[in-house]
Amino acid sequence: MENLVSLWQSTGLYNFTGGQAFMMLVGFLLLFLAIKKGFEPLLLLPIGFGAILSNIPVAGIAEEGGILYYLYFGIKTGIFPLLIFMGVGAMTDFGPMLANPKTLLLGAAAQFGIFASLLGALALNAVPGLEFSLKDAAAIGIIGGADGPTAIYVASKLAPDLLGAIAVAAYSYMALVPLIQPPIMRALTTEDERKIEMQQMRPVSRTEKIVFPLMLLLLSILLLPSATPLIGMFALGNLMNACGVVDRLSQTAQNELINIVTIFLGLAVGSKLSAHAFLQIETLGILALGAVAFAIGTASGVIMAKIMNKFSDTPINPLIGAAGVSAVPMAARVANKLGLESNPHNFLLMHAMGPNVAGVIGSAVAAGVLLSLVK
Amino acid sequence: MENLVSLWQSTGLYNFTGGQAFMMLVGFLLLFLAIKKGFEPLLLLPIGFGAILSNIPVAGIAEEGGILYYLYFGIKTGIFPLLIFMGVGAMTDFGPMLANPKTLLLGAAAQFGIFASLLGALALNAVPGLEFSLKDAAAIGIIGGADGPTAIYVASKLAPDLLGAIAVAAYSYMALVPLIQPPIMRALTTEDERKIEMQQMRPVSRTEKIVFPLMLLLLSILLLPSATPLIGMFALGNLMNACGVVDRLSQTAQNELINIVTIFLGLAVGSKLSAHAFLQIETLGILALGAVAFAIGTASGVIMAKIMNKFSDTPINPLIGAAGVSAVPMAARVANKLGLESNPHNFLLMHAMGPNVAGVIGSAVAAGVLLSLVK
Amino acid sequence: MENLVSLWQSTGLYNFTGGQAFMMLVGFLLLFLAIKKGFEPLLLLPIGFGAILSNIPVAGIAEEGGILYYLYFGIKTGIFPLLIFMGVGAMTDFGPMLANPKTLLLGAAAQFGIFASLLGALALNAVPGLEFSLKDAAAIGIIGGADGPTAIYVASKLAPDLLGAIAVAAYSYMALVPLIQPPIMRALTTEDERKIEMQQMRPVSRTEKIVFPLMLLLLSILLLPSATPLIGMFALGNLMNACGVVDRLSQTAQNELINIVTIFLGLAVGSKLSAHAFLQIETLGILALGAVAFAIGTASGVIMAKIMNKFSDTPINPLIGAAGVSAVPMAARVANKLGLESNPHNFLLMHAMGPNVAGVIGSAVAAGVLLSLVK
Amino acid sequence: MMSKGIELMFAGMGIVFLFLAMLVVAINVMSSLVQRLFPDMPTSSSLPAVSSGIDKNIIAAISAALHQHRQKHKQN
Amino acid sequence: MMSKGIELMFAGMGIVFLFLAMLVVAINVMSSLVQRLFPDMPTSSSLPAVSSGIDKNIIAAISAALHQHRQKHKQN
Amino acid sequence: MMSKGIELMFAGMGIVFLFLAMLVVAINVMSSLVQRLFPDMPTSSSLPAVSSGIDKNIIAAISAALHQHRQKHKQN
Ligand code: NA
Ligand code: NA
Ligand code: NA
Repeated sequence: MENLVSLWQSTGLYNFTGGQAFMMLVGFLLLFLAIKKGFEPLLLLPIGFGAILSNIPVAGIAEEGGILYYLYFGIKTGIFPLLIFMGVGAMTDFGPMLANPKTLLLGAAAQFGIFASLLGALALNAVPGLEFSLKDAAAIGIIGGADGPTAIYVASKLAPDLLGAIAVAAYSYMALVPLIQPPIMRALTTEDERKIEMQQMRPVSRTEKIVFPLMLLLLSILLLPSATPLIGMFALGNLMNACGVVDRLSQTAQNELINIVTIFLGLAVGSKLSAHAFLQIETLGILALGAVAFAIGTASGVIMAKIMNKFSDTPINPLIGAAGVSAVPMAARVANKLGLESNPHNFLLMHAMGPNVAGVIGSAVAAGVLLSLVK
Repeated sequence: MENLVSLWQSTGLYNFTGGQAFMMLVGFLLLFLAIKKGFEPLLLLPIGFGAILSNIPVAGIAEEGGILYYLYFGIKTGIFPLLIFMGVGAMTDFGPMLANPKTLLLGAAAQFGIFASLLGALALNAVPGLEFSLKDAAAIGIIGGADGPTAIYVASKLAPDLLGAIAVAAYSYMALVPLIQPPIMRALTTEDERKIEMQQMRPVSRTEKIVFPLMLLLLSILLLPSATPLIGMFALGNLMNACGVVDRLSQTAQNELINIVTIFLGLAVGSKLSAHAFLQIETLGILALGAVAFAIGTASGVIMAKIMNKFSDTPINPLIGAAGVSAVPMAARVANKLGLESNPHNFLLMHAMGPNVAGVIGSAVAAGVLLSLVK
Repeated sequence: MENLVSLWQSTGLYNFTGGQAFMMLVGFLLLFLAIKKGFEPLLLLPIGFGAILSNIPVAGIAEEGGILYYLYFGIKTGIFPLLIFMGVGAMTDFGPMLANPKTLLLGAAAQFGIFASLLGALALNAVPGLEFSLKDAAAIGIIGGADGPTAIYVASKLAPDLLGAIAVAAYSYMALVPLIQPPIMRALTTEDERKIEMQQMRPVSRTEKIVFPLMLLLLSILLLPSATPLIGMFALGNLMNACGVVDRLSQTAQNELINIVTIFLGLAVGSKLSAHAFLQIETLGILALGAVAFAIGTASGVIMAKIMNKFSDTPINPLIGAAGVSAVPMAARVANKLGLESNPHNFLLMHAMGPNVAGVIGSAVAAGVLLSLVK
Repeated sequence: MMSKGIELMFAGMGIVFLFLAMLVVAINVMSSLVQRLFPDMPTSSSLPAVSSGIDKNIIAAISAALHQHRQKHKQN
Repeated sequence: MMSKGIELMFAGMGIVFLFLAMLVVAINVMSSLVQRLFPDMPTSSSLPAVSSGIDKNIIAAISAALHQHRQKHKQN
Repeated sequence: MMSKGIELMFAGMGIVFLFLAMLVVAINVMSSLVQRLFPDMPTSSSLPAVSSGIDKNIIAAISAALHQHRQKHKQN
């Protein structure tokens, strides 16, 4: 009898708090978005599952002694996002960008979304009940970088309490790129601009691809050391792939290693989706600002491409500017799709890959600025 | 000369204790069973090797500074058994169980072995020299769950000193399922019962397979949060596999990740096979009780199946009840083999897979009960 | 404005020290050797990259909070070199050695390089400014073992400050084996000796290959427990491969696991290439002694083979003695190449693989001696 | 302690049966709901084929090889 | 704090543009240097084919199979 | 310290030789025992082929493809 009472008092039903139940619903919603809607399932499925596990009453899976507690060390130390960034580096082909380096400027322009939403977060402090510190604002702004590991790395350093919301916003909006970007791109370009065909790219030699990651790292060392953890691991992965002499390491970095770390990282991010941290008015602000960041980043990229098209010898289709936000490769695919709609012979995919991978560099640089100036 | 003396005094020959030598023999015996007899080699080979390494005099491989000492953290924190359970989840197909859900009750009945041997352990306290606490008894009982990671997880929480013996017993008896079960199954069934053919199963849709792990997790959250670490990681693996959108994660979970963790887990379990902990009369008790647990679990499953056959519309071959102990997939194969002996056209394998995977859930639930009530 | 000043003061340009710049050049040199010259790229590429990352001013990637700081724990605890040794064990075929066990003595003789350079290091203390302790000397000597993980394991225990230089020397000289060895081998042998053809080897049964790693471990346990961490993990890998019943573990050990650990180990070794530790006159001594060690090891192996050829019933080509240094499989290939030069029908590769893998055992034994006697 | 063990046994087996029985009910409800609401194609084999990617490569390679082969045959 | 944010925005976008613009210059210099000094074959596809090892196996297997096949045909 | 080093050299080389010589003896004893007691088939190649699983797939696929191919030829 005593046993039965003690059992009943140990059930989830007895111990549930409203907040836990709500966060579990959020977890199930993320699973639904991942599985049924195909929203970045590789990350949102483990994040959603982690959210459910960490909000189970009594079990304490995200508290000391629980598996999610230990996995979180991988984020706290920065190891997980950096290893993922290394794997992404190994998967990235800088060929299109090297063939047309001026597209790097599109990847720069699109980072305006980061700083605009940083300002937006500070402006939201005017709303009673919202209180974002400069660190919080910077961590929120990085959502506009449209790069998951960068966002998680920066948020874990500047605002660990907001990590869950920021990661969820970052990956959700990356999945929503095909919905968010097209209307903005259409609004800012004319039919004629969207029809612009671009010249075929020159082939890029293997030597250039080997030298580039080292050059990128060197520039970052000289100018912005605070960005070197991110850019360094990215360059390492890219070099391992490009050099061709350590294929077994490169393959492992972009397959088994990144898969293992993705599972762990997702679960650990999910463990930060606690009612206490997530069920705040701040979260609504973060979600709103994230959407703003993506929209402004897209717009800045397109406008920059229009300006460059004016001054460039070779034609530049403004649509590829939108790919500058990163969100590789969805943003490039969106640019390609809109290009094909206006001109069925216009394949922009490769041209958009240049600004697309430039956007990854751009947001890592922006992350370095934030990590170095926001204290 | 001094050097030579110091060298001689640092040899294993000089420093061996009888206990270490004996435990090393146990380690070699496990290797023999694994390699020559095919006893669960994936686990018993690393466990046996770990037993040898940890009993080497002077070297201190299982003491602070040694590799086995560090690997043991993966068990202490529960990370290793839970990751293995996730991989097992990804390898598990709940199709046969979902097609015939009442076979879940067979997986429930077979857990009686757990509680019977728990009682047996307490009864053995009457033997002078044996002293099992309630925690010890619970950890011993879980051997009857016939599930390696569950046994290791529970033992590491309730009775870490007995972990080595319990893990060895669990895996050894799982390997012995083809010897232990048939006589019991034959004794409890008539030839006619063994001849019973079962109806072909309905196909199960992908949606059902996706919803099931979430439902299982939800039920466990509501009723038995203490089982959610195990059931949660199992459900995560199963969902990753069933949903079809994160195949690369699912493949890694059931291949490279589970392989890496298996090596580490085996070695770490072996490090608990020290003379001090293993060469106790308790170990004999554990080995005896483990056999009892398997036998009783098998019998309960068969009897439950006979009862269900009486009351069911569709015929149920009592042999598949024995598969309820889990020990996937050997127990199901044993049921299939005995069925074929009596009726060469009777393929029970798929029908036995239902109770077989139900047994995994059953023992995880029983583990949750023990972890929540035994303090 | 303040921001700009603070930014300028946070650039690498502002903060660089000469030592860091120099060490970064060393890192780039290692990358060049790895990629363009094919010097052991699997290790030297991550080591070189780690050297660059750890010498970035301000970023602190190798200090507490940085990723390289955490990765270094894998070396400090011995886990990384031991896991690599396990993978190497799984890749090693002892067949040729078992078919002709007396070649083991060649693997013994070649370890003379280790002790000769140990003496050399002590002798160098006569040079003003150089001060090697006995531990330092032992760690330097182990370069002569021509085995990466063994060198890293011993150096991490005896002289962690010299770890970077020792690892770089070990891997560099292993890559230089095709340049270092041939002149020595030619000088010590006559054309007639190099022409000696060896008898075809008997086939080796699977049982022998299964028993051998256990026998090796047992001997090491009895005589030299201090070598058992190395020899144990090596034997584990070898047994997993030879036994044939845990293929999935063996494959993971020699592919994904060793790849992951190689990336981490390389980066962590690189993190010890700090200006402070590397820019010492000691480093020049280490590089010089490493070359001496390789040369003496090669010579001892060849001379031993000449002696054995005198007293053996079956002919022994002295060239295979050089393979006794280990550096698997380059040293065996060098022997094969020189054999073919003198006698185009003389395929020594398989005959040289015996002493080659014996050299791995020999240096692990020597490592055990050093770890047990040098305190 | 023995009495505590017996109590544990009853509580334990009770919960195990209760849990799995509720799961039976839940599965039956879920299956009928799913079959009514999402009558998607049932999959008889459950595990997604591991080597599907490889198989595609193989098939492509074979097709190409056979094509070449046939071309050569024609030339003869 | 707002003014600090605006300052941050200007500094940040400035550095991002400066950095990527310098990278543009660096790439142009590097590419022209590389093309002059190491005029190696350009690779149009950049990622080394993942399954090249497997493909070789496949090709070898197919060649062998086709060879056998042809031999048999000859015999007929 | 030099004398300690020399002592270490003798002890070290002694043990290395002793160890490996004992291993030679042990191997010889072991091999003759194994050959007498377990005269199983010797394996000339030692490493279990890594890609055996794949090869089987390939071979199966090729066989199937060739079979189809032959069927078609017959129809012509
Ligand atoms: Na970006
Ligand atoms: Na069970
Ligand atoms: Na060696």
